[in-house]
Amino acid sequence: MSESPSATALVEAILLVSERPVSLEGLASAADLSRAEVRDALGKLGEKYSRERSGIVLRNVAGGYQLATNRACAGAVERFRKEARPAPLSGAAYEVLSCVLYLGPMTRGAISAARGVNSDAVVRSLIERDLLAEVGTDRESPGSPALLDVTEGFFIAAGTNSRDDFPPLETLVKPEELDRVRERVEQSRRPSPVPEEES
Amino acid sequence: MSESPSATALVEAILLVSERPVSLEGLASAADLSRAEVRDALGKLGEKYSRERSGIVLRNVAGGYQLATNRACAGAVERFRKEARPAPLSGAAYEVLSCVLYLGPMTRGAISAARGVNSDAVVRSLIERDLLAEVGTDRESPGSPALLDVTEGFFIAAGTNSRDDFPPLETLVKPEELDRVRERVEQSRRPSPVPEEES
Amino acid sequence: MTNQQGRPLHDFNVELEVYSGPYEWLLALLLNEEIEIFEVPLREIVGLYLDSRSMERENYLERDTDFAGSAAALILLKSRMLSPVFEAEDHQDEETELSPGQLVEKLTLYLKVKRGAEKLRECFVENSGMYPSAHTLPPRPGKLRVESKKVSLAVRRAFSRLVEPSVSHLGPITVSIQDLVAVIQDSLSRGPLSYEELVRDMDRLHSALAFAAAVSLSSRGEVSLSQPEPFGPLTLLPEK
Repeated sequence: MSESPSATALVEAILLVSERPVSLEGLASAADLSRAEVRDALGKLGEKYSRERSGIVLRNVAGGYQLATNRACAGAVERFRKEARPAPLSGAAYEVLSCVLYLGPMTRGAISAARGVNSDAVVRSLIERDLLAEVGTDRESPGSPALLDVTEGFFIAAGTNSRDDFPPLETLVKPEELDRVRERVEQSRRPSPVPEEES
Repeated sequence: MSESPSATALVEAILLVSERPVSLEGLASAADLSRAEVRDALGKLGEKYSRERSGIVLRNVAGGYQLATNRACAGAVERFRKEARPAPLSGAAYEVLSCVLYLGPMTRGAISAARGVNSDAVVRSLIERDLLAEVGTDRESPGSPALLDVTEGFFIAAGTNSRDDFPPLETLVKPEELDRVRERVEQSRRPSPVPEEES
Repeated sequence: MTNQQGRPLHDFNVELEVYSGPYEWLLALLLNEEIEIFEVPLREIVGLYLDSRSMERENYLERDTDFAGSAAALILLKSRMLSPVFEAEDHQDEETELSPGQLVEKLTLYLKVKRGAEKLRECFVENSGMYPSAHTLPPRPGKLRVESKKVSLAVRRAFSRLVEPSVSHLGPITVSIQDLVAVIQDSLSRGPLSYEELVRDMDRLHSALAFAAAVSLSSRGEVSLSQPEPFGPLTLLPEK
């Protein structure tokens, strides 16, 4: 390459040396390029590192850009590292993440209350996996419990940029389903035919 | 990409996740390819990552193959290194640091025992980030494992001068909790209670 | 990944005296105390599940795991109901008497969170197995920040976790499910065993654990439970 590398080459080189996603601004500043030039370079790199052909792909996650291995090559990568793929998350873990994603930042107590079961152990394992983090404290509550939020690692693992990439909470349940909730609640509130037992 | 990635893609993916040069044999074995196939793949990658056009180049060094940034991009790479905000520490990393800060110097085994979860990977990354260092060995424990302590870099990163600048442990944790932790740490130093197998 | 795989038990329906419909809904109603846990024969649910169980299913392991998890939660719920009132630390318990509107709201929110979780699972699965570059440069000295407050929080988190969850509300626990499993197994070697007989001299906690032990043995296929009518006498029969 001549002494003046192309914008694409500069962006590409920076992406290689960063494990984390790099923002458009970060790329522009390090490569000394305009944002438009960086965008153009990223477009070209998107072709060079396409999911269809390349073993390395360009991802746009957690508000930035990142080179990562194509998931079709995961087997070979894991064999090479002699590491198994991390165990998949449990159903409870996804529920806790969904809680925090949509309703957070929130305390452990609030998560447990929303789910109806104690979630402390799940929260602990999600902190360990760097998908949740303590981001402050809830000074209004007794004991100022820690507030939890999803992390950059969460958005990377989900392949998304931000909260906005998820469907709004309101759209997740169809009106018919809501009607069914109401119906069932009413049904279950009718006087029970079973005689009440002393307890 | 379909479920069966090309030989080139496999080799490319492995090279991304290895910082060090990988031998032809290493590539062949991880990618489950013949040496001839790997050689062919490397030929194609040599074109994709040519010094003339690409910001990432394929190097053949130290008896192996390695991806590296193109020298022509060194300026941008160094600027990025200066400007980049390092990845924030994970929750697990903070736990390990706080263990060592308050109970250290201590061995890897003692850290894992105090936290109740294997912490070796976290310790490794903290050593890489110069926040922990090996400062001696614990001669009393079987195998004389290394003792770890927080580094000067840790105090600089925390904006503090010494251990005394952190709140005393007693103000953070209940005495009975502390006793349990100490007991666990102590137990981890004793030879394993598991009966040894005859050989 | 399809939605169906995301919710292994989505097609498991139960037909009970007090409720008929999707199992998942039953759980939600129970958690919100809209259906009294005493009214739900866990034995029947286990039976229904075993009937619907098929190793042919692609996700049978996941189904089993999910079911075992939720069944264990039901047992816990039931045993909690049998023990003295647990004084929760949060203020949620003030709303023991939820109006139908509040209940619908609570259930709806939970359902949304659950659906959100299913979507998340799809995202995570689609994005698994992508590994970042290992060619990173170490950060420049002085760049790294350690927040002192987070160190303090981490101390609490790391050192408090070893403390067992408080069971003061349960009173002294002198017996485990395993103990009661052994007692039941021993009694069964002499023939069918009446649950009422078994728990006659036990306090509420022991009775709850005995019940959990019986359900556990039943789900392991070592015992069959017979209760001809709700609240009728419960008999444990050895499986041949």
